[in-house]
Amino acid sequence: MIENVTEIRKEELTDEVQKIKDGGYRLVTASCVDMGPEFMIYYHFDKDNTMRHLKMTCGKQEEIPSISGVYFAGALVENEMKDLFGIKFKDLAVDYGGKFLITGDAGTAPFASNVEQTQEKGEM
Amino acid sequence: MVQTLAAVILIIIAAPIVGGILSGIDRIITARMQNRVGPPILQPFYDFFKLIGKESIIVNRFQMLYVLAYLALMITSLVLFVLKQDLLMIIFIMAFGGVSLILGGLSVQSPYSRIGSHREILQMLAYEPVLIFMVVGIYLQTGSFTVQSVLDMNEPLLYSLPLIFIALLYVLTIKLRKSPFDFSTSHHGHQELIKGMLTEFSGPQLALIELAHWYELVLILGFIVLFWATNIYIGIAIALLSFVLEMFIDNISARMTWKWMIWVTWSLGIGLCIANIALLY
Amino acid sequence: MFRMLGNIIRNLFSKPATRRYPHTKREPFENARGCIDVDISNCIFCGICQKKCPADAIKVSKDGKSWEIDPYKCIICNVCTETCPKKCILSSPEYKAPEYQKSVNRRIKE
Amino acid sequence: MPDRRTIIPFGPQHPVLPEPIQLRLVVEDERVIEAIPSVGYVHRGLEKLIETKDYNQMIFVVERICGICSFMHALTFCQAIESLMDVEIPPRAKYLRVIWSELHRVHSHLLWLGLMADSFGFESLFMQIWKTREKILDVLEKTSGNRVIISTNIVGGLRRDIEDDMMKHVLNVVGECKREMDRVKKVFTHDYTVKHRTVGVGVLSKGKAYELGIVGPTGRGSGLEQDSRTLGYAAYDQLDFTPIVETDGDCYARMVVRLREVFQSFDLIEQAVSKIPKGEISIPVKGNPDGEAIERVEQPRGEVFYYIKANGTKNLERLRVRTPTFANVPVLLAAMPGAQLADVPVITLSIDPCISCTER
Amino acid sequence: MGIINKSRVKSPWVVHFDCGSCNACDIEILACLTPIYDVERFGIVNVGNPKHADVLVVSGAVNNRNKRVLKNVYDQMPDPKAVVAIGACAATGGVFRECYNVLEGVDKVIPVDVYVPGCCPKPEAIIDGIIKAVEKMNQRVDSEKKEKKE
Repeated sequence: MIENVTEIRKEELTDEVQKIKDGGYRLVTASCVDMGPEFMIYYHFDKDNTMRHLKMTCGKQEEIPSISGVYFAGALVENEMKDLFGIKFKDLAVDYGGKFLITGDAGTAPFASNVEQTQEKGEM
Repeated sequence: MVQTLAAVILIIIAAPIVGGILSGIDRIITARMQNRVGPPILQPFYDFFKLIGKESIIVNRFQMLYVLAYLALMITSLVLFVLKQDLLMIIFIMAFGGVSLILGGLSVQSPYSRIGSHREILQMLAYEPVLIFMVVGIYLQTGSFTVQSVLDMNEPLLYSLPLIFIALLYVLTIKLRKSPFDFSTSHHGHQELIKGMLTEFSGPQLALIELAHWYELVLILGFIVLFWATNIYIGIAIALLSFVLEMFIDNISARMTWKWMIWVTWSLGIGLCIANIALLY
Repeated sequence: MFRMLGNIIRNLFSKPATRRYPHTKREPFENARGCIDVDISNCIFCGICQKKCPADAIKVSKDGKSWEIDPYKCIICNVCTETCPKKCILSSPEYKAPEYQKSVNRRIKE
Repeated sequence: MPDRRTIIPFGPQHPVLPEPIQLRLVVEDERVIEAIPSVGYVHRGLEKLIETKDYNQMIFVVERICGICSFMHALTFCQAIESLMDVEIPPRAKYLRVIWSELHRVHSHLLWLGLMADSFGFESLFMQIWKTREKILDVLEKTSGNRVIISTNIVGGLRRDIEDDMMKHVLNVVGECKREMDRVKKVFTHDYTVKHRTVGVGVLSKGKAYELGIVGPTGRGSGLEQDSRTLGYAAYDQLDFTPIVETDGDCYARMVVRLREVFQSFDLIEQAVSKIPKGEISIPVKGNPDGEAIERVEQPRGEVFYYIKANGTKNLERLRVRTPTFANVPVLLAAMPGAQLADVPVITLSIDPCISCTER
Repeated sequence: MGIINKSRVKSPWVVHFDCGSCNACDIEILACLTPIYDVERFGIVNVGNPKHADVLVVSGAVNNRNKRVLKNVYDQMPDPKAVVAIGACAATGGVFRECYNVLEGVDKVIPVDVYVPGCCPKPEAIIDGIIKAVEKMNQRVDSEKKEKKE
């Protein structure tokens, strides 16, 4: 399992990230996993080879505050997540409007499986 | 009269062949300096005929006009040089040829060829004064501007104008579009302006530009031969030696910015010329 | 300015390092991964290679007794040669020559 | 006066960049005001392949995310799966992984040094560096079968071994390349024309670099001490090395960092070859991974970050790759304004962009 | 005319466009220029400008965004031109065939003359491919000339 993960809610995101930035961490990246009914988003930070993670779950249509205000580099990661998962972000620093990685004709949000994922355990 | 006509026709046919072979040798020696085998000697001619055979994409009507003007002016300036006419006129006709190529580059909308043409103007700005100083030097030495007067001198020009000769080497580097100064358009593929001024020319137009470039090469080497006019073979030897020197300079330096070029050619080039002329008095 | 001069002069007077490719072909290293083929005589058409292939380039049909690989899909990773129980898929170090049309390499066992 | 501004598409198809990235440069007579990168020309969406291919096949897909750092991608993926299934690979495999990744780093840095020399118009240097690089590629082909994509990594160790006589061959090729690089080293560091084109170009201060999260040689050129090899994965904890750092953060510093790292990699290879123990090179691994894992490895361009979520079946549930160039792209937005147009290719290449890494 | 045909074979100018490749094939194409393989012996020059080029060397499986750029580069090239598809990705999409953003291979967008298999093909194979493409281009031009004569 991944150690020192702190579970947060959507509202605390920006000031939690601000606290981490004051702690001298740098943003490694953010990863989004499609858990079927909702998304689980990790934010990974690193300082001299020790990592800290923020874990957050958000609904498919919910809007999430962007961290590009705190970490400018976060804007690229969030644009990618907007493209691939269709997550909507509030006040993104640089907004490519869903045209960052894929053009329209490759289907919107290819990574998000809108249909319920019913994957049982064991052999496929 | 018939004799001069024959000489003119001979030159118009012989010059591109000599120019082509020289640039072929240039590509081989540059390749050997990079430990590669390099293309066959006749490669420039293969490129030339292949380009003639290509379909020509006309971007706008004036492009072909400018290219033909560039070629015609280069041919006339070479012919005048061979007929031992007035040097000043030769340099002005050469300048008009250069300007018509620049207008060809500017007549197209693409930003690359536009910025390439701006840089070509800067290059002309750099080497025109040096050519004019050369002619002034010759006038002070021989009392007239014509090529004939240089040939009638008893002792070679190089003894009296050594510094101007060095400045002329800068001009040769710029004219041959060699490495420190090849930022308007360079033979090597990987240039930030792609082909700079020549980006929009293609097919036959590019072939004619290459042809005119051979004429220009022979003309500039002709200027260098002038510096040892008494014994023509030594003159030609000096010209070829400076040609090889250009290849060395090309292979040991990176491409510099145009600010550096203006600073170097104006300060060093013109400084040398003025020093030389001051020496003559 | 003249740092590179030494290298240039050394290159100029030393033999060019070019390997004249079409005349002198360098024989390939012995365990290089060139292209895949099968000796069909002892293939039992089990289809393990078809399942294991990352690029799905192999098609095996048990009833038609045919083994087929598309060299333009194959990424030459040699997984099939390692997983084949009968060890009848061979990887030759010689690379496959370019062609005008895409072709499929099909072997049928009589 | 916006009218004097021209917008130059430093287009997707450009001779200086081997890969398509479009930089729309807002230029005011040869001075860059703003650079807007637009990417997506190489996006294949290969992270979605985990649904159709099982984790053993995914090694070969993950390796082809980027041709120049392909070994490290496979290494990170296999280490993540090994940590999920808590498999301990034999020590010889650890050393072999170090040898191959350092050979791969040398080939990637030499490639970059050649392209950098080519971007500021120094063709003979490009040819000289790539002639040395061909020796390294021959070694890679002899040991692993393919010149560029060395697919010798599997979960639980390696597929190929380097015997002793091949190890001796590797050592004397490394010695040869070290001698050749000594001849060329002076040109990069002391040649007047090279310094004129790189010193003071695209400066990035240490604070700005840390704030933007810059990794790898680009960050180390600005003074950041960050080097993922100090994490001690594979056999790096048994080898002694210190991250190479320069401080003035311009293209020249980044070039010198990579040049010194080539010699550091030569030295690491020699250390690893002298310390490599005997033994087999892989352990058979049964079953499927389950749970979440994070893995970080030092690629030639910087720290690559893998997040894998597996649910016990053959197919993984989520594979998230963040490659170093993705973290270094903000340098283009920060260091480009104010630069000359002639310096745009030099700055773009100074972060060693690997666009196929950025977009997967 | 004989001389134009002969010189077309002897000086093929190449422009390289990477549409979605993992850049292993791109660096092998660049490796062809280096001293060991030195394609300049055959007159092959890597010009960066489609307007000057005869042979378009494409690597990588085309994706939805760069298919328009590929078509645009192909249309900019003056006639007689040839296309060489390098590597498994350019031929059939290779290992990324099932990805959602990938169109399988270059021939879905532009007509391809020569396919060079391999992932990634060796520089020798790339040199073979370019020479074969130029020969095919020459035969096509000759046959067109013969039709015009009848």
